[in-house]
Amino acid sequence: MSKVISEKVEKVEQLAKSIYRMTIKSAYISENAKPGQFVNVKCSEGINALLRRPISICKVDKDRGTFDIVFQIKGIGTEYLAQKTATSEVDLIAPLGNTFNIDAKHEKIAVVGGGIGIFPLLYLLRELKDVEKRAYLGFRNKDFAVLLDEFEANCNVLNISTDDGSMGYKGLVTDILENDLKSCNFDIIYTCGPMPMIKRVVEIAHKNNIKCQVSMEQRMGCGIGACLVCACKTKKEESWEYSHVCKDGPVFWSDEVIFDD
Amino acid sequence: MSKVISEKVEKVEQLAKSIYRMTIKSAYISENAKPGQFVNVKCSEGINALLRRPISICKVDKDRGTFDIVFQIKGIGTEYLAQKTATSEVDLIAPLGNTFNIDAKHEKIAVVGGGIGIFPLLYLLRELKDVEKRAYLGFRNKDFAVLLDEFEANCNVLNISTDDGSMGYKGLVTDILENDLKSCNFDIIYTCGPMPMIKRVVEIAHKNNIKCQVSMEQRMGCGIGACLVCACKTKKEESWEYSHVCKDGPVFWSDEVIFDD
Amino acid sequence: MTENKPKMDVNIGGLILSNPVIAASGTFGFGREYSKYTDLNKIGAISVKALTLEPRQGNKPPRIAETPGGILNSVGLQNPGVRAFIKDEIPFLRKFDTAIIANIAGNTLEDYCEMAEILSREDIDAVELNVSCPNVKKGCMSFGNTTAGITEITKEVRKHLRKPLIVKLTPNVTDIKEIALAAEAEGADAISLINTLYGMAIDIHRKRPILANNFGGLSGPAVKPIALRMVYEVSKAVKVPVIGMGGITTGDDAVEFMLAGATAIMVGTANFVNPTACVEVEKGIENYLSMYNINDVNDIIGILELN
Amino acid sequence: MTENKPKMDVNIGGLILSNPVIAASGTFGFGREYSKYTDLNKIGAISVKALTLEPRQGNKPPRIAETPGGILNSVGLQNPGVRAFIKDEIPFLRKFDTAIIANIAGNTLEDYCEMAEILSREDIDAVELNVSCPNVKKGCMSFGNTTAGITEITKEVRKHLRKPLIVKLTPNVTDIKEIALAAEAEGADAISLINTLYGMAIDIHRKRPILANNFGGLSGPAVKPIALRMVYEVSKAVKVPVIGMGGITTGDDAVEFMLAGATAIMVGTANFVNPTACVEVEKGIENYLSMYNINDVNDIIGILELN
Ligand SMILES: Cc1cc2nc3c(=O)[nH]c(=O)nc-3n(C[C@H](O)[C@H](O)[C@H](O)COP(=O)(O)OP(=O)(O)OC[C@H]3O[C@@H](n4cnc5c(N)ncnc54)[C@H](O)[C@@H]3O)c2cc1C
Ligand SMILES: Cc1cc2nc3c(=O)[nH]c(=O)nc-3n(C[C@H](O)[C@H](O)[C@H](O)COP(=O)(O)OP(=O)(O)OC[C@H]3O[C@@H](n4cnc5c(N)ncnc54)[C@H](O)[C@@H]3O)c2cc1C
Ligand SMILES: Cc1cc2nc3c(=O)[nH]c(=O)nc-3n(C[C@H](O)[C@H](O)[C@H](O)COP(=O)(O)O)c2cc1C
Ligand SMILES: Cc1cc2nc3c(=O)[nH]c(=O)nc-3n(C[C@H](O)[C@H](O)[C@H](O)COP(=O)(O)O)c2cc1C
Ligand code: FES
Ligand code: FES
Repeated sequence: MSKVISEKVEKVEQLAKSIYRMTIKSAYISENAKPGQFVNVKCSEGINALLRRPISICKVDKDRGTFDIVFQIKGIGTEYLAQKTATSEVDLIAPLGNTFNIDAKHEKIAVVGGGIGIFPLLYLLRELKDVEKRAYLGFRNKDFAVLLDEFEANCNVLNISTDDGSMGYKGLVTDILENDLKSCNFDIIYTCGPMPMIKRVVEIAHKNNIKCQVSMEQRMGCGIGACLVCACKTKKEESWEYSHVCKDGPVFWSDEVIFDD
Repeated sequence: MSKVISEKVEKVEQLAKSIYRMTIKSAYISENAKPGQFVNVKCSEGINALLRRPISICKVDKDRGTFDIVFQIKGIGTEYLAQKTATSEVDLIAPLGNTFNIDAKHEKIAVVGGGIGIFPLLYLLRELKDVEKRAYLGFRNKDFAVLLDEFEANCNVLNISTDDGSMGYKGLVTDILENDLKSCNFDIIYTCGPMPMIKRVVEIAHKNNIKCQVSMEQRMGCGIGACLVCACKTKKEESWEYSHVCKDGPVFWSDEVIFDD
Repeated sequence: MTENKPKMDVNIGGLILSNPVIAASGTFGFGREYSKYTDLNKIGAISVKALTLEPRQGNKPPRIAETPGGILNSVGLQNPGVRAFIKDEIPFLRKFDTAIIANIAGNTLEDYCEMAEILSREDIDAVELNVSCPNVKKGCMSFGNTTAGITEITKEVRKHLRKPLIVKLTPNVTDIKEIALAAEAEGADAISLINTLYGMAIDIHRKRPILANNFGGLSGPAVKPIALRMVYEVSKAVKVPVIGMGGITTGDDAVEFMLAGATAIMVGTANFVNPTACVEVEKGIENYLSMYNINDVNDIIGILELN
Repeated sequence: MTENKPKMDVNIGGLILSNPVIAASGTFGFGREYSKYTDLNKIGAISVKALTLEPRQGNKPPRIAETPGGILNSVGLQNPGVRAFIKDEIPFLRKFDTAIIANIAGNTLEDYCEMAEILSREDIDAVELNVSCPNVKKGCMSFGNTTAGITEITKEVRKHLRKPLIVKLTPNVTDIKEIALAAEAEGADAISLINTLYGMAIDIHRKRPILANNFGGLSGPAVKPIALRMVYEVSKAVKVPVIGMGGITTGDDAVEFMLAGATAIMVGTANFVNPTACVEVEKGIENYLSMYNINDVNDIIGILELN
């Protein structure tokens, strides 16, 4: 059950040139959140950034009653958010959306993330226990590669690629995945990131008969399933329909989604 | 000569429930300002309060290179301004407008102020040396009566009235003025405040053949004389014209202004 | 103060609302989602997401773009169709003490008439004719921007509808009064306005419009002064009640519209930012009335005096 | 980078501007006040405050109201008259390397024609026909919102004007393309748009409109999506150059309008907030061009692709 709730910021940390981590005190959200879910956060006073911004939950600390979001500055909303300090409050609707499928039968899992798509995957990795976990992360260049130590600590194998080769493999992270799949298998792949990456991951998963979940992004209005703007094309019987990322997602099974929009 | 200039806030102090004093570091403004002038200050980031707000200069400290503004919270702009702290910057166009007429020949002067109109008058009083100065200040009630010690320190006689009698004389401040005029005279009266008060002061001054300057308020766009929105009806030869408060004012001679708009 | 609570009910062409605040069509779904955040019993009415005769999937995403003080949307009438609404949504909404306004949109005149027939038999309180949706290629838009179009559709729907009829106007016209008068002449019981203003936003890096549909409808605080002027003009021109909307976010905004002549008001975009917006707007109107010791909200309708 | 400065000059119906940024009429006076804060030589042109045949005092104050993301104004054409402009202002403006556009407004067709005759003999670069000022009771507004009106005034003024003729359109119409085509057909060398949107703001405590004139024209960021859509529609419809405006505050905003089809753009309300806005917008356009290695600003005009 999500709530409209105003919570205290505990810490804001700059992780990279344009990437920030915000730790927020919230007994309610830390108690109720699950991996894959997001918060819809008001990013200004007044009408400056009118709509709330959806940001994935990246970490939850139930003991301390806090959770983290990590975000990259893209425009006025995230810019404002980055200026918050330890004394600020944030106005949230949270937790929102569905969650990644976590199944005790999965013994070996992979997460494939790109850019800002890595943050919900890190939350997922943290919550997956007693499983073999591999992470495949792609970045534009090393300046965008953040939280690697935390990924390291929460998976068995960490693979990194950058577009320009400034860190790890030079090229697509899906190349590493594809290569690994020659010698190993996964019960499920979870992916989140830029659309071309997602499409390629889904292709690879389907070719290898691996279950796959994708976390989708779409511009949102209400964030709670009422305004119908965050459409995502999904299969329905013989045909298709527009599901909604904020309510039916953000997580979809890869074979539900139709990637032709 | 006015400038667009971003300056550091030195201090923000709450003087009353809704009234704040802001001290701003500015060598340029403290060097160039004169009594009667105002600053046009940006009161938000982005489009929240789109237009700048005009606020009178209330004090200048040339030695320390600072000046003060005092403002009452009325709406979104002043509300935002009140949230500034010692680390903030303010974006100003200043100093703007013309100045009160200060003449060595004036031996005895009066200022008559109401509400937020008292602040430019305090600056004037501070700058008038070797003159007998009387101040007449009217407030809604004692909660709005601020800076009285500073008025006290900068004039010879201070008269206070409130609408509800919660401080000083109960009634119109112009009643005190009128009564005083039976026994004393002034070379000039300066006035600033609500329109009914201004009109009454002008009436009294004219009846008593005393020179009078009024500082006018009007909603502004540019603040520099270009957009022509801040109209004030003034005499012109046999007829009238619309002068502009930001450029031709805010200070006008009482016999220039036509008070029928 | 509870005993001094002002009288808040208003009469919209025979339909009595417990208070003048209505959730605007398309911004509140069928109330389900918002019922988790706010008390639907405290809202005068809900105008549901536009219904079409058959289910519609709507436009490609992105369907929304933020603009200064506003949003553009191009949902394109995604909805489950009027029959699914009757089956699945009316029973849910009827659990609450709020009026149900069915907002309908059609491709053809026949669509509108058929929906009017169908809905006349159902447990709803009024029908709002959406003749002004800018986000579909054919159909409702074209009826809304000429007096001939509005005359035709109002006249025909009126024949088939046995419920109060609210005609919702598009602001994308030269003379809104003329359109409103035409709707009134053909039997509209109330006029609601404004729908969204037709607009566009561009992604300068992709060199393409942000919305997949290229154009969309502007709503939110940015449009308030235009909406208010139109509500004033229309309520001076017609005798039927006017429902005002466009950028209403606070009780004070709502009071502006009521002073200008609106008998009720709708809250749209504000719901996205604040799921309890409707209830807060209602509370804000009450506060205004209390401040001036007015004990009936009807006493502020249209009392604006021009300078 | 100085040697790689992109080519910024554009051609507005024969008038070559050193860059596409123009100060919008009514927001920049006659350039005098802004010359203290910004370098007028860096602005492509200045469209001066609307001129009338005789001096005008304009409307009562308040003449401005802030609205969400915008402003309403009702200046009502205060100006010293066309003759005082010629005598006092042209010599001042000519000291700068910026084109002079004389924005004219009349009560009657004859007023417009007489001003066109007078200005044809003077040292100005173009005339902008203000047929769309919402703030005067009679006169220019009525020409601007019908094709018949725009046809008549453009045709007549064209006969008297021996300078490039820019016709400025009002957005308060159902079909802006139709109006633009009428102006083009009668010999307009360029179309500028949008003028302000007709609106209103209310002081709920005084129960009166904020503007003494009751209604006013909306401008500023709030109107940008509407302006952009109209600029796109008009520039697709006409062959003459289009000058786009409405809410432009940054270089990126200007680029949106140019991608949508504007050959030049005007900056209005933004000047009030930031007296150096025009120059910053110009710089911002240059930055955009540099980012994408485009060496002629003309190469971005109208290249928007629809989705
Ligand atoms: C479910 C979900 C989870 C997300 N999680 C994260 C995260 O953990 N970290 C992170 O950095 N970003 C995340 N994003 C993307 C983030 O929402 C956008 O980067 C952000 O909204 C941009 O806002 P802005 O004001 O900075 O940019 P602007 O471009 O000024 O935003 C303008 C408008 O477009 C919307 N918008 C712009 N880009 C996106 C986008 N990529 N997705 C959705 N809406 C967008 C904004 O919400 C706003 O309404 C997530 C998006 C979704 C849908
Ligand atoms: C020359 C001059 C000097 C002033 N000096 C002072 C001062 O020293 N201290 C002080 O507290 N106030 C002063 N004021 C009034 C002050 O400008 C307004 O109270 C302030 O602009 C209100 O802004 P807001 O956003 O809080 O209110 P809002 O009502 O939200 O403002 C909305 C719009 O109306 C304008 N506006 C509202 N009230 C006024 C007003 N009374 N005068 C001019 N514009 C107004 C605002 O500037 C803004 O554009 C002065 C005004 C003028 C013209
Ligand atoms: C996302 C969205 C969807 C909308 N869908 C509809 C609709 O289906 N039918 C309708 O009549 N109006 C629709 N509207 C218009 C609103 O009902 C309302 O007229 C408009 O948004 C202005 O009000 P606001 O500024 O308070 O949002 C929609 C508006 C938005 C923002
Ligand atoms: C205070 C003010 C005065 C204006 N006066 C005129 C005018 O005299 N003639 C004219 O054609 N447009 C006038 N306009 C309209 C602007 O030129 C411009 O079309 C409009 O403001 C939209 O641009 P903006 O959003 O950048 O301000 C005026 C606008 C403002 C704000
Ligand atoms: S954002 Fe409103 S339905 Fe998803
Ligand atoms: S505020 Fe623009 S002329 Fe005075």
